[in-house]
Parts: sequence; structure tokens; C-alpha cells
Amino acid sequence: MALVLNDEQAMIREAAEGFFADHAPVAELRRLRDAKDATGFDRGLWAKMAEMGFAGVAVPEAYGGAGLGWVAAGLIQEAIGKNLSLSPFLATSVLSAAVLVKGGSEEQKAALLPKLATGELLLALASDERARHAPSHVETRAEPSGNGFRLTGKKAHVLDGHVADRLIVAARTGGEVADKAGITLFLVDPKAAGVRVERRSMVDSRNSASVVLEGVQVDGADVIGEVGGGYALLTAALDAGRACLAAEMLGVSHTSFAMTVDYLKQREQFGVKIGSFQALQHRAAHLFCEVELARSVSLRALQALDDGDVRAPVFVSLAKAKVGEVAKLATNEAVQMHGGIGMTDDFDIGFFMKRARAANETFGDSAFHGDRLARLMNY
Amino acid sequence: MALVLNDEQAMIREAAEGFFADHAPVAELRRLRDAKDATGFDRGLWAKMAEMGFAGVAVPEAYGGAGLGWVAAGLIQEAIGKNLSLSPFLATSVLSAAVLVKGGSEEQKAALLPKLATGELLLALASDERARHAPSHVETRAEPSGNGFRLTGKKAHVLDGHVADRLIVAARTGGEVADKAGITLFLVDPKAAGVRVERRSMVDSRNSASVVLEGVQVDGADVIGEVGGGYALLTAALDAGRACLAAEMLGVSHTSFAMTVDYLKQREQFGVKIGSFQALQHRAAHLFCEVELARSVSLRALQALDDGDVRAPVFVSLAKAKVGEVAKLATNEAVQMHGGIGMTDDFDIGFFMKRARAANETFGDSAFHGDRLARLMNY
Amino acid sequence: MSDALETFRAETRAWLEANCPAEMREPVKSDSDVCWGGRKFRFKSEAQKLWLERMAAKGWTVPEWPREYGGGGLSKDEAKVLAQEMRRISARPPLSSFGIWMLGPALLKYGSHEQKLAHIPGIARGEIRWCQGYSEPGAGSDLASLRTSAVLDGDEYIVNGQKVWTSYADRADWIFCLVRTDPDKPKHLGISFLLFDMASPGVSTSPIKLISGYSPFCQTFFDDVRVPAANLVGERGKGWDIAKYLLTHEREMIGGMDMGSTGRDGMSAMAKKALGEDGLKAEPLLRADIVRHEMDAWAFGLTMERVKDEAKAGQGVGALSSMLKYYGTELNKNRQQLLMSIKGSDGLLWEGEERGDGDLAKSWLRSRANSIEGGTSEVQLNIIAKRVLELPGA
Amino acid sequence: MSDALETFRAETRAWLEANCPAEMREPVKSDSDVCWGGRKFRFKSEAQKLWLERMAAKGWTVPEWPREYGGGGLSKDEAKVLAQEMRRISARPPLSSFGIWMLGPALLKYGSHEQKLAHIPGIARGEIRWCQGYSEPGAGSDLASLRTSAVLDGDEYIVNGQKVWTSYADRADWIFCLVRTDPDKPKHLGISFLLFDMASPGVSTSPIKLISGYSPFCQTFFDDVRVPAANLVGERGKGWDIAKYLLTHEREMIGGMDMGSTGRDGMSAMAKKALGEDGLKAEPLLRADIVRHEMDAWAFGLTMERVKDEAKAGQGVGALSSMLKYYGTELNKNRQQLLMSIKGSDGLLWEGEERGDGDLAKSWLRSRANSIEGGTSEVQLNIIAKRVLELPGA
Repeated sequence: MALVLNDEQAMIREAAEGFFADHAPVAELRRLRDAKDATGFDRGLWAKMAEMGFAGVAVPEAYGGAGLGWVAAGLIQEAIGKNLSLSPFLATSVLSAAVLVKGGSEEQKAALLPKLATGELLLALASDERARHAPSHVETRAEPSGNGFRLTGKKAHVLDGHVADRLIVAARTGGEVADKAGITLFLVDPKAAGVRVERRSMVDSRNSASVVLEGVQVDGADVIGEVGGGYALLTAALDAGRACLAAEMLGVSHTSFAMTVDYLKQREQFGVKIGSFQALQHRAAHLFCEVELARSVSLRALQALDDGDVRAPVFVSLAKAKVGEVAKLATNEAVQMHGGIGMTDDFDIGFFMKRARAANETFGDSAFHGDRLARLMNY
Repeated sequence: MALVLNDEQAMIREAAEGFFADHAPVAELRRLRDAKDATGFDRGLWAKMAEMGFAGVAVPEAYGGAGLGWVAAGLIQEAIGKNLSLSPFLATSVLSAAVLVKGGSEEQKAALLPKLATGELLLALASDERARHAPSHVETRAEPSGNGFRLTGKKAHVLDGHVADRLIVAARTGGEVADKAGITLFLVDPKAAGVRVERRSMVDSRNSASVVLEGVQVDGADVIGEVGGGYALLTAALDAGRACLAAEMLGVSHTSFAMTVDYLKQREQFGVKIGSFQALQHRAAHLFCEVELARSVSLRALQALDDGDVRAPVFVSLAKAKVGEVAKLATNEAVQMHGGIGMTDDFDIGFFMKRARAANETFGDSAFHGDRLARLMNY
Repeated sequence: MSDALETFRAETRAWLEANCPAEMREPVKSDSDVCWGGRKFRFKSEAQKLWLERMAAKGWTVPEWPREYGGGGLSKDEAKVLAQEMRRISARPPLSSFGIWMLGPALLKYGSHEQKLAHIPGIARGEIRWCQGYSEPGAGSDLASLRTSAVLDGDEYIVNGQKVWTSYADRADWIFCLVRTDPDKPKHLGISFLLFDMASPGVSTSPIKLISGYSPFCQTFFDDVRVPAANLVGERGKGWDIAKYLLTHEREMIGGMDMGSTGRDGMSAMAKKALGEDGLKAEPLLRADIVRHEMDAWAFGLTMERVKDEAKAGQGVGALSSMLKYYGTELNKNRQQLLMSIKGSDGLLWEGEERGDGDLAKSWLRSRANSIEGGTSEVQLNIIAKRVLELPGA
Repeated sequence: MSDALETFRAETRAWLEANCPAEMREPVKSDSDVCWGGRKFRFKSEAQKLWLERMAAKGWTVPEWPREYGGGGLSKDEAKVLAQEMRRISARPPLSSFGIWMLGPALLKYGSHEQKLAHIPGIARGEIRWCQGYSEPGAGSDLASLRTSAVLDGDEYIVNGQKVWTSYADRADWIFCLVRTDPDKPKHLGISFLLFDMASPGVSTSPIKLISGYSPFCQTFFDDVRVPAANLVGERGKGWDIAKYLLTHEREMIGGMDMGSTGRDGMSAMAKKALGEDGLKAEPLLRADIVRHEMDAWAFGLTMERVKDEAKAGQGVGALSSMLKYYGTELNKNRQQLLMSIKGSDGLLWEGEERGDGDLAKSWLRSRANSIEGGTSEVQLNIIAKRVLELPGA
């Protein structure tokens, strides 16, 4: 498969870039942060995203979605990264859509996906339990009870958990802690008895919540996929999320780098433009190369997901690890080259550095994915 | 203990630097290499080194040595690194002296150390069997036979093995391959029946040999230290060798860096001195810092050995790993900044890069020692 | 050790035993435990106030400064004994301030007798808190391009201009300030070193909010501020020499910052605490990053040690402050990044219910300024290239 | 696919089947299997000679060049079919040369009809081997400072000067050479592009021994060499344009070098072979270094792929040759270092009894030149800063 966008994808990119630049630029993130907005995003924006077909981009047309797949979702997330736009896109349209499309029963799909695509229904994936990502580390227990299960446990770092209308919870129906077998995914109503959702205030002003489950009763119909076979489904959804996070970090890198190059051309010191200092030139030129590499691996990972390529997990880990490193370098260099002004809250570059860090930590950083890649390649 | 040389050590440094610059500069290495000298070093030089007290620097005065310890040995090896001087110093005066001083019986010491100090007797340590350093990986077997043992196995990368009058061989008297217990050290005459020593031609023009032992008969009196308890002794000797190799790589880094800074000041391109290019200035300045760090860790490792500090293995691994990385960087940068001329055999800088590489690989590179350091610190 | 010194030790020990309040023998837990002094300072406790007063009375807030200016007049060896005895009972420093770290040493070196008499006792007693007016908007590393003007009018200078990055200007009483007294002279010629009261008419400040959420710095504005000409330190037009002297000082302070905890097993111990005893075995690449960092940090720590030992032995190489500043701050930035990685999503917390929530993220963000303030890393590399390596055109 | 192309494929397949000797269907094992052509070339076998002659007769040594100059006159699509069919039977390239890679394209673009007629057929038939005379002693990356002079004397230029890093000058028949025809014009103005016979009186060469032990380069001396004025390519004084065109070409070649084997699992497979299936588990830091390298190499490989795909789709960003050269060569140096680490003391062998002994060390040393030849890494970064990022004063 050629490493270029097809015409349809090029159009989506253009639409997404225009949309987020117009409707949700960095100033909007600043506004929501400073207002200490309880929701953490703008429902009006989300409605517009649904109208544009973004909310249901990865949902098949049969269920009211755009059916455009992961390259398209990644392009939207890249534009989000360029503008640091706040929305429940990752949690609802990527992670949760991936779980339901791949693993949902016909009834679940028919009930949930059309509402997801219209933006009416927000979902969140409650899987991580440890601060450092370890997806098979599931202590939350699901014990048989009535015609269903009772869930007990704690979930950390649930993206958009505080606004979700429905949670997708990974719990253990068998096996030992850290076993891949024995994990099951459940649909949980956050308003059900025994569920406590608490928003956590994050460095990147994104929405993350901790979720406590105390003997929460769910129905047999709330099981997604096979009992005990949830890990493969979870991995598929996480890989979609990781590839889209890589795309977002590509957007973050792109804008940080562009801002830096602009600054190098404007700012004067010692009587000359600082962009004329060779040491900075070489660092900027190196960074240019790294951003180009990030672009290649990001696109390949998204394509591999669309193609159902068996190597998709390898490409996803490559992208998450490599783009993560590039985003770290790009934002670090941006702050350093901006000097004092880059350290002030009034200036935007700090937001990019914060987001790069948070996106890195979400669903495995470059150490996690480097190790995963090596294991997948048998060494 | 203060991280400075005492007066005696400062004198030794001065003496060593003058000696090797005068008697064994890089030109001498080139001469021996081009002449394809069968010995690989100059016996005249070695005799002079013995006269200077260098050969027996780490041998107690009671056995005819200078009794000056490892800081002094390291300073000599640093001067060797600055000049790339060829001699059996590391194999005989460091590795073998360490084994004998620490583990030899009174008879062995009395018989061997005085001759070692006068330069009459060359020794070599035959321990490594794998291409990548793994000191407990000993397959060579020592089976009881008569009043002694019969040795069978193969040794790789035996420094100065082809000129040694006596070999110190690590062989297994018990335990499984890679066990630390069950290793015993033996004195072996390379002229004994069943010993085959073959010199290998190395990238750095140093002397290394492979040794094959086919049922070689040794006496009970040839055992050094305890039967089965040789690993601790071997480790102590290797640590002395590693610390001295770090000191040598410090010397290599120092000279490479000095040559590079000189070149930056002389060489013109695009009508100006290349040392005025800020990108090269920053790289040179960074390298300056790294060489200073290398100097600190090298000295601390040698001091810790002299002090019998229990943390000596940690400091030694720190030094071998860190100075190794610095030497790699210093020689790589030297070749790159010298440009085309740095790639030519007529110019000396290539010799430094070759030696840095070989010294890195000898007795564990920075990956090996980083891992060892982490284990020693329980993580 | 001499008898006199032993006597001094015994006396000091007894005096500290009798005079250091129990509350002042606890480790400093947060910035609010630090006594910064000054007119606006509110003591956290009676003990804090008492401890400052008692120490200041002996001149031991600044033990080695001359007695005539309110210092302790101790010899180097005596000061060392005092420090040891204070450490023995974990006594807190009675006073911390820019006056002690920066202005005092500069005044002692460059000030007139009158200036020393006028200003040093106030520093020693913690009565006057000072801030530093160096950087200006748009100047950054290019300090010599500063534009704040001081025009002589009779026996007063009239100061106009703007400073930025003035640490705690909103809490300071006085400022030591670089101003341009000779507008016609190029760059760093024509700059003078001036002291004035922040309460003077025409001075105003405005705090700068940082990405870490803290506001330790201000913008400071001067609008026709009248300053007695006698407040100019050293020669007119020679302020640059004083500034350079102080920059070297500052560099050493920042370079050494946090370094105590960087070396040794600090980070791996923290990782074990966060990930469990065997947690790092399951994360071989993270472990590799930690080892590489710890080795560099350790090597740097040993280098700080060696530099000090060499200085004591009179073997100093000199001009190493740029190296320590550059390498130390880069290392600390790397350390903060790795700590964030170790903590995963917990490290991303900004605010929370528990004490300490958000501290890690803030200290990570704070660390990014290390390589910008006090001369950027790029400036330090320039200095090494020029002064140590003597490269052409540097 | 068109019918005409299918017919071409069938004919080509039949022709290759009938004309490619069996011996020429084996992979190239070493440099001695490569046919470089030229007057001094000694064919390794009759089959090698026959294969060159048969391919040259059809113009398929240079399939896309015009027929009138000895090329195959194929369209892009036909040339692709030929390449596919050759790959199908593992046919070796019949001829490799600087003439094909470098001079030919330049002559086709800048040469006169007469020059094309005079020189291109000899390249296509492998009769003339060319070398490149660019660098001069002391000039390095600063090509424009060259001093070799060409002074017009009637209808001849008299060439005097010295070149360095001329690849295989001792085996070449002709040289394409940058000379200064207008000594008064500054720098890269006044440079012309001249062709001449290495057998001309006054030309001499001397091989340069490299740290890798190989001598692929020479120093080349010109002492009153007389060259017909008609051998000047393009306009007098405009040689710099041709040189730049060729440098971009060269950069792409070097950047792509060895990269095919860098990506994917090449290195980890090799590590497993050297250290045993579980060997890397016992060496977690080495494993970490390998993973980090493989990720970069893979990302770079995908970028090469993307650049090609974008070019095909007409979306090329342009000016990427410097990026590929810079990143590709730095990566390859890193790869060679890691391979040396994996092989430990075995990698240090210089000569030995077994075939291949010393190859690794030599190829490590060879790789160090990658970032120097064809424009240093520093020059590539300068180019990116200037042409892509458009930074000031770059």
C-alpha cells in the first residue's frame, strides 16, 4: 500500500484542519482551562464535529457512521493535535467505537453506534489500573451474580470518564492478575449503584477520571464479546487509540516545530536573528528530519489498521514509540529555543509540551512500546 | 578520599607521560604494525618500562615491585592511551599481577612476582570464552588427573597470549556453565603438551590470541587460590583491568579531543577557520564536559580499588561504561570533524578510534557494565 | 585541629544547644518554612523570628562577613565548624536571601565603605529583601543590549525602563539593577550597577505566570524613578564587571541545584517504590534509560566533588562554572522527564486532594527553565568554546 | 496494462531466457563479481563479457537513454518491465559505472549533441570507465574554493592542479572534472566542467590508503595537461550548476546505501545468531540499544518509501535528498557500531583464516566516511536549514 493519502483522505485532512483551526484553536483550550469548565470541553463543538461526520468517522455506514476507517480518524486527531482541541473524540469515536464495532453484539451495535455517530452518546474505556500502562494488569473482579456479574475494583486514568454516558470496563472473570486470559469487557452505566466517577485535574487540561466500582451489578447482555476473551478486543481498541495518539503527537510536533522556525526567523539577539546561529540551525534541521520520520510511521500504522494487516500491532508500537520521542524532542526544543517567553503561561508553546507529555504516557510510552515491538519480533 | 592526586601520584603521572611520549608515541605503533612485527611490541621498551618501575607498579615491594597500587597503574595506562603505546602492561602488570597478588600462594608469589616486576616474565589471563564478555561463562573443564588436573577447552581474546611465558587459565572444576561457583584458576605453561596458542590480527594492532587446551596436564601446585573459588579472584583481576582500561580510554579521549580542538583552530573552509562554526563549537564544548566527567569516574574507580572500598565494583562498572561512551564519542567526533583526512591511514586519528572500540569491547562494554551496575544496586 | 578551634567548637555547640529553638531543628518541608526576611515578610512562627534574631545578633546569618558590617567575622575554618555543628542538630538556616547569595558578595568586592555600611547590615539581619534587575524584555541572553536608562540630574539618577524575570520583585524591598548610564557607548560599555528602594515613586511590578503555574518572577517597570547618585556601585560604566561576577555566582548555584539528590541510587529507589521491587524487570527499556541517567548523574556528582577537591588543593582548572551549569541543568531536565515516565499517569496530575498531588508535574515544568535562566545552555556552550577551548571567533 | 507492454514483456522474457548466461543469474557475492567496464577491466569470465556485449548491443545497459547515443530508448514503463524480468531470473546488472550513474545523466542534460555522440555510447558499451574530479586537498566541503586551473591556449585548455578523493582514478580511462576557468571571479562563479582522457600526458594518480585498509580513492595530479576546448560541457563558468545537479544525485545514492538491510528485523536476527536465541535477554541494555536503533531504521525506511510514493503521486516536498543523505548515513554509522558491539571481540578481528574475517571491522570503519563524502552531515544540515527551513543567514 502506497504511503500517501488517497483523494478521499486528502479531502478529510483538509476539512479537519480547517475545522479545528476555525472552531477550536489553542485559545479555546485556554478559555476552557481558565474558566475551570466542569465538562472540560464544548458540547457545541462536539455537535458540530458530529455534523461533520467526525464523531462517527470509524463507525460503519450501516450504523449511521461515515465508515471511513482509521486513516481518516488519525487525520482528524492530527488536526486536533495541531490545535490542541478539546473533545471526547479519542474516548468515544476511537477507543469505544473500536470496541463496539469489533466486539459488540448486533443488539449493542444497533443500540449504541448510531447515537455515538450523532454525538448524543459519550463513552469511555475504563481499562488501566496502574499508573504505568500495563493492559493485562486487571485486578477488578467480575463475579457471577444473578443473571449477570458484580464488578468490584478501581480504574485509573479513564479518559473522559467524568462525562461518559456509558463506561466500557475491563474486569477479570478468570485467571490471575496480569494474565491475558480471563479478562472480560462490560458496558456499565456510570449512574448505576456502586459506581463512583471522579474527575482528575490533569497537566494538559484534558479530561481524565478515576472510577471506583463497588459491587456494581451488570446484566449478561452488558458483556461485550466473549466472557474471558476480552483481552484481544481491548488490545485492538488500544491499538486504534495508540495509532490516533501517534497522529495527534505528530500534529503537536508539527505545530511546535513550525512555531519554533517562525520564532527563529523573527527574534533578534546580539543584533542578529537567532535563526542565523548555526548551532540552532543544525538542531532545527535535525528536528525537521525527525518530524518527517514521525509522519511516515504514523501513516503506516493507521493504514495497517485499515488493512487488517497482521503486523498492525508492530506498526502501532513503532508509531507510538517513535512519534512520542519526536514530540518530546520537538516540544523540548521549542521551549528551549523560545527562551524565557516559552516558560510563560501567556505563551502557547507550554500547552504543546504538556500535551506531548500526557499523550506519551497514555497507553504506553516509548519504553513500553519499544519493548512490545521487540517481543512481537521475538527478541 | 579527595578526588585529587597526591604528590607521589602526580609525580608518577608526569613521569609516565614523559616516558611514553618520548619512547612510544603513535609513530611507534605505526612502525610495528607496518613491519607486521611478530611480537607486536618492542622488548626494549618493555625493559625500560621495568626499569622505570612500571612493570611491577602494583606488585608489593616485598616481591620486588613498586607497591604503588591501582591509581598509579591507571596513570601509567592513561599515558599509554594518550600515546597508543604497545606493551604487555595490561596483561602482565595489571591482570596477572592482580590475580597473583590477591590469590597466589606464598610460593607462587615468590617465584613469579619478582620476575614479573623485572620484566623477565610475561603472563596472560585466559578467561573469556565468548565473543561478548560473560566472565562466568566457562566451558573449559578441569578434570582430576594424577596429582592435578587435565584441562580441555577453548579461550578467546587472550590479551598478549602469544608472547606469554605463563597463562592463567579459568576452568570449571564444578557447577554448570555460567555458574559463578566451581571456577578455578590455573597456571599453565604455554609450551606444555596440548596447548595451542594462535595470535589473532586485531583492528587496533594489539595482541590477542586464541588458546586451545586439549587435555593439558597441570599440577596441584598450579592451582591459584581455592579450588572452585576462582570467580571472586577473577572478578577482582578483571575489575583492576577494567579500571585501567577506563584510564586508558580517558587518555585516548584526551588526545583525540586535543587533536580535534587544534584542528578546529587551524583548518580553514569557506574562508574561515572551521572552529568558528557555532555548531562545531557547541559539539566541542559538550565533548569537553564529557571528558571532564570521564576523568572523575576513572579516578574514583582506581581510588576505590586502592582503598578496598566495598563499592569498588560499582565504581569500576561506572567508569568502564561511562569512559567507554566518552571515548566512542570523542573519537567519532574527532574523525568527523577532521573530515576526509581523518579517514586516511596516513593520519593518526583513526588509530585512536580503533583503540577506543577495542578497549570498549574488552571485559564488557557500556551495556554490560550498565547492567552490572544496576544489578549491584539491586534493580 | 588547633586548640582554639576546639574551644570554638565547644562554645558554638553550647550556644546552639541553648539558642536554637526545637522547632528550628526540623528539616525544611516546603518553601513556606524558609525565612526570606524583609519588610513584608510574615514569620511563620515565633521560633522562626527568635532564631533569626539570635543568629543575626551574632552575625551568624553571614558567618564569614566582616563584623563591622554585621557579619560574624569568622575564619573559613570557624565557619566550617559552625556549619558542622548546625548540621549536627539539623538546625535550619536562619535566613535565605538574594542579598546573602548575590548582592552581599558583590558589595563586599565592589562597594564603597559607605555602601557596605548602609546595606550589608540590613542583609545580615534579614531586614531588607533584595531582588535582581538584570534581564529586559526582548533581550534574553543578550544582557548587554539592555535599555533601561539612568540619566544624571544633579545628584540623582532618573531611571526609566522595564525589567523582566525579576525574582519575587513583588516581595522585595530593594533592587540591585543594571542600567545604562552612557547611551552613546556600545553594548556592555556604558552600563552601571545601581541600588534603589522598590518603594520609590515610579516603581511598579506585575507577576508573570509560568507554565508550571507558579509566579516567582515579575515584570518591573521604572517610570522616572529618582535614585541618589551615591547608590551607584563601583565605577560608572563598569557595571558589566559586577554583573559578570554575579552571573558566575548564579550559574554555580543553579548548576548545583537539586544535584545532591540526582546521583547515587535516588532514581532507581524511586522507581522501585513506584513500580514494585521487580517492576523495573518488566520494563527493560525504562530500566535502561534509568541506568544511563544514573551513570551520567553519578559521573557529574563526582565531577562536582573533584572540582571542589581540586580547588582546595589549588589545582583548579578554572572557568568550570559554565560546565557545571550546562551539564547540571541538562541532567536535571532529563531527571525530571524520567521521573515523569516512572510515575506514568500519576505524574500527569495537576491538582488533587492529597498533599503533593501535582508537585511532580510542576517540578518537571519548572526544570525546563533551568537551561534558560542564569544564562542559557547555548550561552554556556559559547563560553566554554571561547574561554576554555579558545576557539576562533567564538 | 496495455497490450503493447504485454507484448514487450513476452519478447523481453524470451530474449533474456535465450541470452542471459546461467552464470550471470547468480547473486553478486563480492566486488569482483561486478562488471565495471573500461579499457583496463579484466573480465572475470567469458560469461561476464558475453552478457555485457549482448545487453550493450540492445542498449539495455542504459535502457532509458536515447537509441542514437547507444541507449535502449525504452519508455519508463518498458524499463520497469525489463527490470522486473531481470529480477525474475536474478540476472546481474551487466555493467556498473560512474558513467551510468553520474556523467551520463549530466551529459544528457547539459552536453551538446556532439559531446553526447562522443561520450555516451562508450559509457553504454562499458568501453570507457569514468572517474569524478571534484574535491581538492584542503577544500573538503568547500567545493567552491577549488583551485585547479584551466587556461585557454588556442583551442586547448591547459590544466594544472590537484584533485583528491577521486574514486578509482587509477582504474579510470577518462575524468569529469571541475576546473577554474576564470580565476578572477569569486568562488563558484568561474568554475567549468571539463572532460579529459586520463592517459593524457601530465596526468598521474596515487592511491590513498584508508583506515579501513582499502584504497578506493586516489590523489590525482595535473601538470600542464592539454585538453581540447570542445571538451568543456555547458557554458564556460557555469560548471557549478552541473556539479550541484550531480551532488544531489550522489547524495541520494549514498543516503540510500545499505539501507535496504537496515530496517526490519535485520539486526535483531543477527544478534540472535551471534548470541543465541535468548542471548539478548541476558543483555537488556544491548537489547534496548538494538530496539531503539531498529525503530529509527524502520522509520527511516518507511520515510524513503513515502518519499518515493509521494513523488509518484506528484506530491513530493522536494529538497529531501539532504535529509535522506544526513539521516541515512548517521543511521548506518550507528548500525555498524551496534553490529560491532553485538560481535564483541570477534568484531575486532582484522585478518584471519576464514573468509569474511575482518569484514565487519572494515565495514564499520568504512561507514565512518558516509557522513563525510558526498557532502558532510554538517553541510546537509546547512542545506536543510537554508533551503527547506529558509532560516536567515544560513
